[in-house]
Amino acid sequence: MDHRLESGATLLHQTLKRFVRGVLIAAFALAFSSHAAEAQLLQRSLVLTDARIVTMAGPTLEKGSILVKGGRISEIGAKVDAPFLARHLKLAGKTVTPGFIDAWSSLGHTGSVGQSGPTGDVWDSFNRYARDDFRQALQQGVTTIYLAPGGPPGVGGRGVVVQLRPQSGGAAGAVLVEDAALSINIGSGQSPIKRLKTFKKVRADFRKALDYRQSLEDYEEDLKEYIEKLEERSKKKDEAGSDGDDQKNGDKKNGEKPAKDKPSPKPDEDKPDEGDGDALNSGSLWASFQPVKSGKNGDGGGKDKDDGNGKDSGDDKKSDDKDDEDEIKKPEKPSPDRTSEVLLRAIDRELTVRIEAHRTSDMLNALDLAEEFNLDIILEGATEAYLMADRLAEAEVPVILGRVTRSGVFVNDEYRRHSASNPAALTKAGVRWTVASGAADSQAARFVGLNAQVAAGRAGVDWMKTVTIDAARILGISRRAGRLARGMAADFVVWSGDPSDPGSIVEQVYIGGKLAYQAKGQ
Amino acid sequence: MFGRTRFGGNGNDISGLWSSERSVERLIPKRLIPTENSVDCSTSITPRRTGRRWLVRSTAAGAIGCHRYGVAKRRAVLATVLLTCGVTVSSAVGAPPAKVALTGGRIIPVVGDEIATGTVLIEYGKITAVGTNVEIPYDAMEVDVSGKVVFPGMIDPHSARALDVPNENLPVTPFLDVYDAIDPSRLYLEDALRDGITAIHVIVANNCVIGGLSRVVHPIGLTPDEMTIAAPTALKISVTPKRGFDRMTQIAKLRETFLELDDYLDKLAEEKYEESLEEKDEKIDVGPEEAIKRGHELIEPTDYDDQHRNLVKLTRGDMSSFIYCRSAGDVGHAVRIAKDNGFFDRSVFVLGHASYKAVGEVKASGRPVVLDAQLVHRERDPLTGKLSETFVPKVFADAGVMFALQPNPNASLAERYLNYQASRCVRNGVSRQTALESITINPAKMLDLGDRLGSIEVGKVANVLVLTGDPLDFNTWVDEVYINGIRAYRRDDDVRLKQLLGDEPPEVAEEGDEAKGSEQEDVERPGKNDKAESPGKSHSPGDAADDKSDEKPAENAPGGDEEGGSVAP
Amino acid sequence: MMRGHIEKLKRPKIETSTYRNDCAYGLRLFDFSIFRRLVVVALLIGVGIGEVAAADTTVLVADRYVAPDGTIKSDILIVVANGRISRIVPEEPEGVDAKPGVVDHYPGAVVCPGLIDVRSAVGAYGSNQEEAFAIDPGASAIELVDRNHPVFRAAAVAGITSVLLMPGDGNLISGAAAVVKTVVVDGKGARRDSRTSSSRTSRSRSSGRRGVPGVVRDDGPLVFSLGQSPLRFDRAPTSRGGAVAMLRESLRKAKDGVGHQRLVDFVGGRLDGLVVCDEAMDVDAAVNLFGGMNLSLTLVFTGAASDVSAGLSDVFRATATGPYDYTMSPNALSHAAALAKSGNLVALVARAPGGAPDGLRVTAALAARYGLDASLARSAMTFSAARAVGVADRIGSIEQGKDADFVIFSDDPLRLDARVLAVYVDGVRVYSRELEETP
Amino acid sequence: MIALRNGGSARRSICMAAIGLSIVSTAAWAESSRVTVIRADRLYLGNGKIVSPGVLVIRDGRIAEIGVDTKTPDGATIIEIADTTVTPGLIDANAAVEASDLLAPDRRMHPRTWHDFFTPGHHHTATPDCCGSTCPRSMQHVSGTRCMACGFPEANTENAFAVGTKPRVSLAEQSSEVIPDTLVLDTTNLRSPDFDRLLRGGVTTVFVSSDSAAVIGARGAIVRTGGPVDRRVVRAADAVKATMGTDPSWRGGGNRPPVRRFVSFRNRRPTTRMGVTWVFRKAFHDTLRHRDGVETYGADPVSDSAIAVLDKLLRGRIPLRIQARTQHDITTALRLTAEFGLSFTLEEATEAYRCIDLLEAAEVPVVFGPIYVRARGDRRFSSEVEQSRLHTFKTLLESDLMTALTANELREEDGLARQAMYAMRFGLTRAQVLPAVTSVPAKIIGVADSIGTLEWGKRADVVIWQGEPFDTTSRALVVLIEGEIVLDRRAG
Repeated sequence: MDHRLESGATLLHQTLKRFVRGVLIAAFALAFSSHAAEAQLLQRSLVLTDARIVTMAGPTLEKGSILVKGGRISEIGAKVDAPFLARHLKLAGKTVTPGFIDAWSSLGHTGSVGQSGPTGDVWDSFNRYARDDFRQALQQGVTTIYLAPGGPPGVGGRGVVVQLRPQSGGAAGAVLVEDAALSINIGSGQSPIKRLKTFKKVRADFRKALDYRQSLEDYEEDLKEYIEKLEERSKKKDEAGSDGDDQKNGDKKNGEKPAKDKPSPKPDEDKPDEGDGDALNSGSLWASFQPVKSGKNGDGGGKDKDDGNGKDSGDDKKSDDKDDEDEIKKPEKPSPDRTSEVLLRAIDRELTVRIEAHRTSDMLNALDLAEEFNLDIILEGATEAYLMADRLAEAEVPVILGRVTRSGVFVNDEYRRHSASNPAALTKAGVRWTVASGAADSQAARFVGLNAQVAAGRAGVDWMKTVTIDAARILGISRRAGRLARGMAADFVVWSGDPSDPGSIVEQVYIGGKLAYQAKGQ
Repeated sequence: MFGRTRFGGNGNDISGLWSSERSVERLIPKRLIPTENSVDCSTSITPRRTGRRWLVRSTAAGAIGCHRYGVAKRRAVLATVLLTCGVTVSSAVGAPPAKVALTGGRIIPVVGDEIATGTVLIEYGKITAVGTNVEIPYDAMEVDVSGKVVFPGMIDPHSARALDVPNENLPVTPFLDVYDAIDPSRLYLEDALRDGITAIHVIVANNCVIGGLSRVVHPIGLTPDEMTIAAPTALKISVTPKRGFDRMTQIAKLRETFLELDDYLDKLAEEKYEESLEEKDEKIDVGPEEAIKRGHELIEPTDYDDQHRNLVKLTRGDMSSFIYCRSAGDVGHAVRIAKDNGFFDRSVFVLGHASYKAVGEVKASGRPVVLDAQLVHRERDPLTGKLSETFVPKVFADAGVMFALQPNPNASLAERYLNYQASRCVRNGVSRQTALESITINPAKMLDLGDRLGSIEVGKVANVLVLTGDPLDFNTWVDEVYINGIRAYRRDDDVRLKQLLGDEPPEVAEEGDEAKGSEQEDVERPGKNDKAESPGKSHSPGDAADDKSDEKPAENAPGGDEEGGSVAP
Repeated sequence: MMRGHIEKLKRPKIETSTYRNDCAYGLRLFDFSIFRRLVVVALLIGVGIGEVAAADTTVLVADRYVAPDGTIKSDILIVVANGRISRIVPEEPEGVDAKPGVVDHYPGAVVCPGLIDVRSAVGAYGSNQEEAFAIDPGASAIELVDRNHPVFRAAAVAGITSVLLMPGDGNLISGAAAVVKTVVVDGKGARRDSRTSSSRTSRSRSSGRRGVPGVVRDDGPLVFSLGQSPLRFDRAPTSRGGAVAMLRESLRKAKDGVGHQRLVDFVGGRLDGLVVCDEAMDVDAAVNLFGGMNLSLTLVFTGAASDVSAGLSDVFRATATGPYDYTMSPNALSHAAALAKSGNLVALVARAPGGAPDGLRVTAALAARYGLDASLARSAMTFSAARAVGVADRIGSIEQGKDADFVIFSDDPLRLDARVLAVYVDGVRVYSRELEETP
Repeated sequence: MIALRNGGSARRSICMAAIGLSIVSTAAWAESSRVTVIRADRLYLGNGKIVSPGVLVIRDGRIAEIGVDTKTPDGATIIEIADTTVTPGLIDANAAVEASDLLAPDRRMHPRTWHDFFTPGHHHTATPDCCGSTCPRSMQHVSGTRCMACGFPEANTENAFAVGTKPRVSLAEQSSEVIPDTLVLDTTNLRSPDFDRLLRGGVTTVFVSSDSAAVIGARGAIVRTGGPVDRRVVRAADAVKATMGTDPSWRGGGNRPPVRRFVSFRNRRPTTRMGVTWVFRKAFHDTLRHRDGVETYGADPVSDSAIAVLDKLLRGRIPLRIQARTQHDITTALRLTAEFGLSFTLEEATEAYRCIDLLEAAEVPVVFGPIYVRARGDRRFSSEVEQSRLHTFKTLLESDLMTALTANELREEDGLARQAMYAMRFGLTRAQVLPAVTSVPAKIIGVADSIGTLEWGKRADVVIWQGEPFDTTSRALVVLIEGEIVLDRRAG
């Protein structure tokens, strides 16, 4: 007994010891743990004091404080109540701003050469191990990007909004908004004629999507009818008992034959020569066109919806009439069209559509497209927007400008009429605009702030607003990024001085309340 | 043997052959243990192929003497062999003994402790005893290997070089099988044998979305059947974009493939249900949804079509996969896709050298990896402009990830040897044991052949090398290679090697030169006009045919997967 | 902003209304410094003794100005007469002896010397690349100038008042460059405010020897090129080795007095040079070729920080780098800083019109962000640039006796949101934002 | 194996001790002359002698003492690592050093001329991709396909980090076939990471030979691989290199103009071996005539500055090197040089095993290498490499010829050391191979009085190898040039 007691005591002792050690370790960990190792729960609250805070949500606080709790800003103001054990950061003389947003970026993009179409998700193309690139972007205060799919003209893939948050194992980047937008390029990389063709193709794609929806709806209806009929028949069957068996067999054969015969390439053997000859000689041209027309439009056939549908239903009825009433034709399910499914989401305004267009003609086309299919669009590029700023304002289309320093001399057709007065004209007309790196080069993303300075300088507006709250609003993430306010995620940048001043550097970047970047020697 | 059943109805044949022990026993007595040997030296059929490249391998084939079929052809070849180097073959032609004892050598078994002086006993193609005190049966052929090193046969974990063309143009080809493309006459195979590689995982190259089925082969044999150790082994998948694709397209394609598989299964289920009703002479009574639900249970393994059969197996976990990830960013996608579609637990990642950055992710996934043949990753620091070099295997070794090495066929010489690749690891700080494992037992485990290959242990298949020295010493030569307990290679009989080292009689040299020269024809040469002048050329129609077969891969080869048209002694 | 004749000065309220978008300047109006400046101007009016005719004199008053060393200093009053800076009165109003005809007052703004792009092809009519001979010292870039070229205007509006027009760098020796002003105040291409055209007669001191107006220097530095560009054409040389051998040979001959006069002058130290390099090894080659010859040379080299080696300043009087843009690596962007650190005089280039005209300021801002001292960055666009091409005696700084070329920025020119409010060339306002934007 | 492991840990501890010691001793450095003491298990002196264990004392960059147990002077830096071998710094007598770095730091260039503007993608500008290259099209790099812009994957493979591996990039001047007035040094990028790679392979001095694109090429240079850039050049203008065979007709730009350009200076001789021989003979013939005061005339005129060099060559004041691979080309070289009374050093010599007697009779020094089975890089485009043999070097070394081994453009991990490794595999001993990469090349390039062996008074270019040199598992740990540590891998 004694022995056991003693061992029990030792056990207790040991447990206690372990507990104490555990507590010590925990305290130690709390005190010294690096930002990466901190679990969300264990994360200490953080208090920033004495900083000049550019909130973007209201007036700039010349000497303000922020309390960060659980990755969010729980309090912001001239003074906050710091909880016990909170980590204090005294930032006298420093400026705190929201993280910059590159609203049209290719940072970390591994390039697009193929045409993935709307089924492509740009996140698949994001290199989470482009460490140096991310670090450089953070070094210039960029915390959030819209990753654009890029790619050849036409309907491209879907973009995502990415936060440059460090992840475990040297990776970085976390998706903030999945499926942020569908990207369409009708503006660049082509001759004017080809651009028109591309636009035609884009429009056809949307039409096709509508057709697909129609065929799906038709199918749903037919299916309902079909199931009703089945139920009817089973009722009948219950009533009739087993006397219809022979008939059924016969019906089956009758019913099957046409179905099998239709797709078979060889018709009846009765008229072999003429038919074949016809198909070969006169039909060869048609043969090459035919499948495109009917095959892609599902069961309906043809673009004239009314006609096709009418015909179809007529056929159904006829066959119903001809066959025995017991024979029920199963409606054929249209084969899934994943491209159209995505486009339908755009038509339903579940997905924003971003259209890259530079020339006025292309922008007008983009506006037409939006009107025709009731799309929620954002214009990218918009090099010549100053020529039609009023029209854009009227359509309430936001604009994301790309690179604003261009020479206009050695450039492609679409940039030839580049003008420095573009931002000013947009501002004047009341178009919502922001400026981004333009996705042309993944390296450019980090200088979105400088690009904004140039653009905003020309327009005479506050540059920081364009790359924070304006960009966030256009991206639809203004509830999560772009300003410093209570309840917002704690994404902010600590600058050594005024961010406009070329001499000031980024000292620290916090994303979600965690340190994402720290300048060397800080 | 397997050829006709690949797509056919009997699904059991495909997986059963290699996974069960039974099949091995079936293989060995029938194929590799000859009951009679009747090589007719006097037969003088005009050979179909008159390449010098046949010499070594044919010798081996003769030694193994598989006589189930194709006798005439093989006789023809053997006749050629005998004509060109009669002496060589006659020593090897005699019936190989069923029992071999390698005595007096230093044994490096890879698994288990090294034996300074010991004996390896091979009986009927299997290792039956390893140790210092091994009783040698009276009927065993005793081979004195004292002063030499006995080492397990090395394994090339990922190679497309035995294929005539490494990749299909179509992106999604799960229905293909490398069986149809393995070219037993590839010089690569001869080189592999000479370098001590006894098992090659032949798999389509990386330029695909979903490639075909792979198989593990010996470097010897006249047909893919003879060569096969295990098949089908794995399905090749690439997360890294195929030529002309970008990552978005590649992964969208992968995703769509598996979505389409679901659609197909639903459709199949519905059809099956309807069929079953038809059999019962009943009319359809439920809507499609219900029909699909009921139909799924009715599907039998034979019902899948060629397009989908292997994908179904993959997603059900009945087949392993080799997933290629060139850069670090690809690893995450590979893991996600594999997990989403249920084949993660049997996947192996084939990594490019830049992927070392994702070592954390790889480690977390717990899956083994096949490393790039290029072991050093170079990149430039954007800030300082300094070039930095990372020795990739060290990173994985430090993280404790199981890895296998590949030989680098593009290197000028040394990196073509798998054991040299391992010795580079040691030089850069990987432990010797890890390095040795990465060329033997690790690849065996990845191929689910860990119980049969990759080490010298009792019960394992007798793929054994006799080396002149330590495997990690560059001066070491492969003296003898035993495959399934039968001597497949002897350095003393290696005519091509002798020729390169200047030990050959002059006539043979000229002919050998020509064979080598023709190998290089695939390369466009500005100085081609001089070619006709080079002495000692004789063009026979047979040669021309040979050359053609080698021209193809060079065009289509990804990653320089061209024919290694040279002896890498 | 306030402009016009002195009477208008008495109505300070005009000033507030001109800055519609920027209330900060409105607040500044009640600053003490403004008040003081008004006093200064008032004193001027009262005390002024006219040496020069009133109509020919302009007085520029601003809150801040860019000093020759690149720092921004406060309070300046510049008296311009005859297209030159005749007096500068930074602090006290005493001693101002000019009776101004025009007083331009820019409260809150920064007066900067006109920016200089020392590697450009602005105004070149047609190709500037002669392909026939790799050694072509006889060519003159001044012959290329088309004074009516629209890109001149674009450059001027961006604040670039002078450019070095360079012959193409595709020859080992491409000929003489020229420094021209982007606006000619008395020639055909001049644009000026309505008031100036009526109120004064301008001198034509900018006219060059060849009768091309607006020329600062027409027989400019001799341009050498050691990069890969000279190797592209269907002629010798095709390799670096050949290039260096050819250059060495012609320099040797020139020392003996054989060859084109310009080259002989260059070797004799009577003409300065400009060496264009692509890579660090080209710079090494240049040092080997020209080192120890005691020449006046400027290096044009857009390299990376890691390429910079010590001792460059022994051979080259200045190094021009740029243009920088958003896509360059940090290593490349720190080049200017590294050069400055190792004791070189750094000039920045925009390479207009290939690069955007405001690229010069973007380049400077990027260089500043990557370690170049802000004052050096400002100087690199102005005074250092002028020194790099041997025209520092005429342009590049606000000093007495120099050409009255100014850019008025709404703020520090390194702040990219600062706007160009006005541009003066030879004392004439050739661009005014306010006038242009409010028709 | 176990022994090795223990050795490793022991080495590490000694390493630490050595580092500690060196820290202590640095204080006394500046006062007196700089002394470094290296203690190693073996000293291979390069002249056949071995001291084991040995001590090497370096004073002021020169070798001051070699002994078994020498007293350590006060304040000396001591380098003592367990299980090491000390050899002279290796010398590569025919190294190809890349002209410009393929992994060049990216810098965005604006289009310089209209020409550039219309050929976008001309500059290698993008950030290094996973493929490691900095090609503008690196995004489109696909494993297995050759990028037209940068030559990926060639640019990336381990053996292709050198000159000529980018096909069609000309290093030799292509406007003439006789260019002995140009210098290889001018095309050599002294900042090239190639030099770092050479250093890592234990090579301390290289002779950089001209590209083979001209019949009579540029003058080579002798360069050190480490130390400050401005102190690397040992001899700026050394031997002239001539080339026999087909290389002058297709290397560089090739002597046939590209399509659609009928009038081009590329339309010229040689395109055959006849042409090569003609150009060679004409050049020297012209020189001799020039000496007699007769002006040069006719086809393929030679410039005056070239003639000045050729004249010195004929007078034996400048050494000549000839690259010849096939037996035919070697005999041609022998014939031509006999005609003009020239002596020369043979480069490459792929088929030398076929004409040993001839070479022995002419007493031609040979710089042989690299050893390969299947040529990679640019060499594989040549028809002259088909009959290479692995025993050629052995045959040469066992003959009476003075033979050095070179790795030429191969920079795989350990370059020249690897070539030595090959030589050992193909039948030679370490004792035979070591002089072929140290003292013999020093003699051939004429620097034997200052480097090549470890002897008193010579320049202290020293390599400390882990274990034995030229083993697979060993590598150069510390390299000193003139007694200064330029490579230090003791830490790992």
